[in-house]
Amino acid sequence: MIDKQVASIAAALDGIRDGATILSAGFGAVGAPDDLLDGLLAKGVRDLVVVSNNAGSGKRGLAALIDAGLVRKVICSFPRTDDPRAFDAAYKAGRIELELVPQGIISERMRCAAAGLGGFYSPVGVGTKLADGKEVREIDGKRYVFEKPLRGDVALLRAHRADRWGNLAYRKSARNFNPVMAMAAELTVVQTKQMVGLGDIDPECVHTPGIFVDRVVVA
Amino acid sequence: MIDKQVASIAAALDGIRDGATILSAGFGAVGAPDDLLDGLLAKGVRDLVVVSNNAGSGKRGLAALIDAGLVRKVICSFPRTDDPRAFDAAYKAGRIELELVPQGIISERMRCAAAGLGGFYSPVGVGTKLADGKEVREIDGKRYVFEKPLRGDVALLRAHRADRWGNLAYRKSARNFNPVMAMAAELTVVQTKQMVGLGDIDPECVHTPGIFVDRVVVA
Amino acid sequence: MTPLSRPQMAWRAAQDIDNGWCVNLGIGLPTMVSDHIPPGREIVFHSENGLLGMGPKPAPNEVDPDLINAGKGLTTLITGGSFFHHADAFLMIRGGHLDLSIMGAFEVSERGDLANWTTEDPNFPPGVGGAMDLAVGAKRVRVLLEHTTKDGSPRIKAKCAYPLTAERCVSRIYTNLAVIDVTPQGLIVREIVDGLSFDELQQRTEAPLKLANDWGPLVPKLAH
Amino acid sequence: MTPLSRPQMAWRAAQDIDNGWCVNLGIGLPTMVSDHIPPGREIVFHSENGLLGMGPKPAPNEVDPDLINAGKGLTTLITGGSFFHHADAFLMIRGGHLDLSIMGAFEVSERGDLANWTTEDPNFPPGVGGAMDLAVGAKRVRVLLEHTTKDGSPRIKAKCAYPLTAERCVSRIYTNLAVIDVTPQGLIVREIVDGLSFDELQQRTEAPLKLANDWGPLVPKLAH
Repeated sequence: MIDKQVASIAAALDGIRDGATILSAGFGAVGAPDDLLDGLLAKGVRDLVVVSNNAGSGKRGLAALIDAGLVRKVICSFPRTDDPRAFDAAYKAGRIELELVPQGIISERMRCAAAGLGGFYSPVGVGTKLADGKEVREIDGKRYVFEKPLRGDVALLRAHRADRWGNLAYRKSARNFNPVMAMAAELTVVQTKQMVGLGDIDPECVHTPGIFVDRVVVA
Repeated sequence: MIDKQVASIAAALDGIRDGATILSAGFGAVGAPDDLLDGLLAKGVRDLVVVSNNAGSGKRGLAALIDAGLVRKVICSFPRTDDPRAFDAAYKAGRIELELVPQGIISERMRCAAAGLGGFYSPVGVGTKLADGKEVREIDGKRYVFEKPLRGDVALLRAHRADRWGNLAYRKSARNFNPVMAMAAELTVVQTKQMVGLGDIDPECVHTPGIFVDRVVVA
Repeated sequence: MTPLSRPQMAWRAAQDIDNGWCVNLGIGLPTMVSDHIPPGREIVFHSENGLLGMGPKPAPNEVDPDLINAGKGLTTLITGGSFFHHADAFLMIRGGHLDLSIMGAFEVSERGDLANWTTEDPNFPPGVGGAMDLAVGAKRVRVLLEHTTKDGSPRIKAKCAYPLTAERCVSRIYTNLAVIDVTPQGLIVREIVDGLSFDELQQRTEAPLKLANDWGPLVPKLAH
Repeated sequence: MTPLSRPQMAWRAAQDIDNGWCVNLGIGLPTMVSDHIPPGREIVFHSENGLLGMGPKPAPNEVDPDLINAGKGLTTLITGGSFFHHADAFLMIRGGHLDLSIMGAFEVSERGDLANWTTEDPNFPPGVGGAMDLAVGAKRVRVLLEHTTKDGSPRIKAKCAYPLTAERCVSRIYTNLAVIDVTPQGLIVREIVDGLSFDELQQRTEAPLKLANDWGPLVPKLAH
């Protein structure tokens, strides 16, 4: 019998180590795994590299991890949010590294890792500062930048519903980075409000098949 | 008002020309656009390049196009089926060209085109005959083959349900190549048994958003 | 001479959107464009966090915290809309599936280079968001910007001074003074606000302009 | 000495599948493996046309023409299963998300090279299907094959004579005579059918074999 549900946030985060690369889902606050991020804070793992669209807002979640000095580097497209004080302070103090990646290239690089590919040629950023130091290649008369796969040690997700196989369904725009990050990490951990019976998620509408999911916790 | 439904197979295929590259969906007979393929036969366009997982079975669909001498080349992973006489005869007679591509690389190359990328590095086929003549590159200690995007002039699909925006839902394993091919062609044409009202396909379960679809015909 | 207000600029850009187009509107002023679509045209708005068919802001009783737009404001989905994940949202952008992207800009160059992501202000960390993806990916890129900076310096330049978002991507420029096309023959002025001469427009523009044979007045049919 | 029957070979391979694994079974003999999963283990079968949770053949009243497997035979979906498109099906394969791929083989080499896609028969066009993707992508690749050809030639070779499917990909070999692991130390024999000596097995094998310290008899608990 397969049962990926674990009993606590601590159990869901078991084994995550200092220096881990964390894929943290969500777009702004929507679809973000706040309880799992709070759990990371409580756990106190440090020297983290966090991949996320933004770099935290307010005082919870990713912002709290940054405030506590646990994040070494953020890989994101747009660090600032409506309340960016945690990241701004760390950035100004030189306490955090920023790798800025065009938004679509973050998810495409993660998908590339998920799909077992070695890299791809992207038209995005050609002729700009964000292509500095990257290989540029002309293919069929058009210039592209070489982008490498981006893999996480851990993906932290938030789903609307989950079952014991780890099949997931998201709700509205909370889907965002969740399905891509689910596929791109060694360990994929999900918080969900609702565990449902196997088969309750329509097989035609499973947004993330359980093959990509390791642990589910209700939170 | 947007209305992508057209009245006839002929209208659905309007403008398709000799020499076109046709992405023909389906896995075996399931999810294959037989009525659209019959329409191509009736139209008599020739010198076609057809991308499909198989190379036709029996006497209908792709097999009939091949029998009629309208197909110059097939790009597929596995030409033979339970009744492969059309392709076998053309192949033995030297009347048709075969480009054999590992099955997952067919869909990945189409997705690459759909995503606006210039190519990708694949681990599949390294050290085999199917990598002959292809660029091989070592990335982080592993060898990869360079694969280029595969784009169609036309994609021919079969959906279970469609609406006037071209939103599509497929049924069970008939989904297969349909969503990928929908994204990878200049002109995407769909046959469906059932037109439904806008909104009747759950927004959480649209398998192919209408942005990828140009024409829908009931057949 | 009365320059267009910001809503009037958005109104003007909206007039050029054809029925059936899939359109992405950038954060800020471009968002207003959706308020001015001419009646009878059905437009599908795309949001890079994973929506097609984005509707207007929700009424108080429609608010759903799981339904936001790329600017992280609350939004709605119209009938026919759909949800998808982020990599698919950007496949749509990068793969040329959007008919139009409308963005704001700091500067545009004569050949259509766009600078709209950073002013390199050392007080803030830079952010790029989806601007570079949209600039290279959409079938058409049109920009909305004030014709000059607050101190009167031109923002349509021979060469952008700010870091580029993408090269040769902009095809049409809407300012508070004019509508200008970027063409292989250079910048062609299509419309100028009443009371401003071509020469006066050129004085406010660093890049050389040409006046279209069929140019006309830029008259917003919307109160200032 | 009685070599294993084909169902017995499938039975043997099934014993090594752990609870919870996602497994792809190749066309032909490997398909039979799913009939012999030990009780109490929940296994998720993957099919490259876009299914997870593939079940047994349908009963006559369950037949659905839209539900087929990679061999194009009718199949079923068990509770918890899901459908997805072809590029996602192969992302699962190539990206290392499958715990196990079991395929048939014409030949396997000492270092785990696999040849199973073409014998270069000039009478038929070649076909590769998903074999190359599975061979490089799954976490584990195990093969099922008769130990020798019909005329007694070895199929476990120093070097494959047929065109390769992938290099160094096979980790375990199930034949009708033995179970053999491919390791950095070479081919290690884990089990041999009763009545066949190690030397006799080596005579039927081109590549050099080593006998594991803890080797045992290969005893199928399934009627011949």
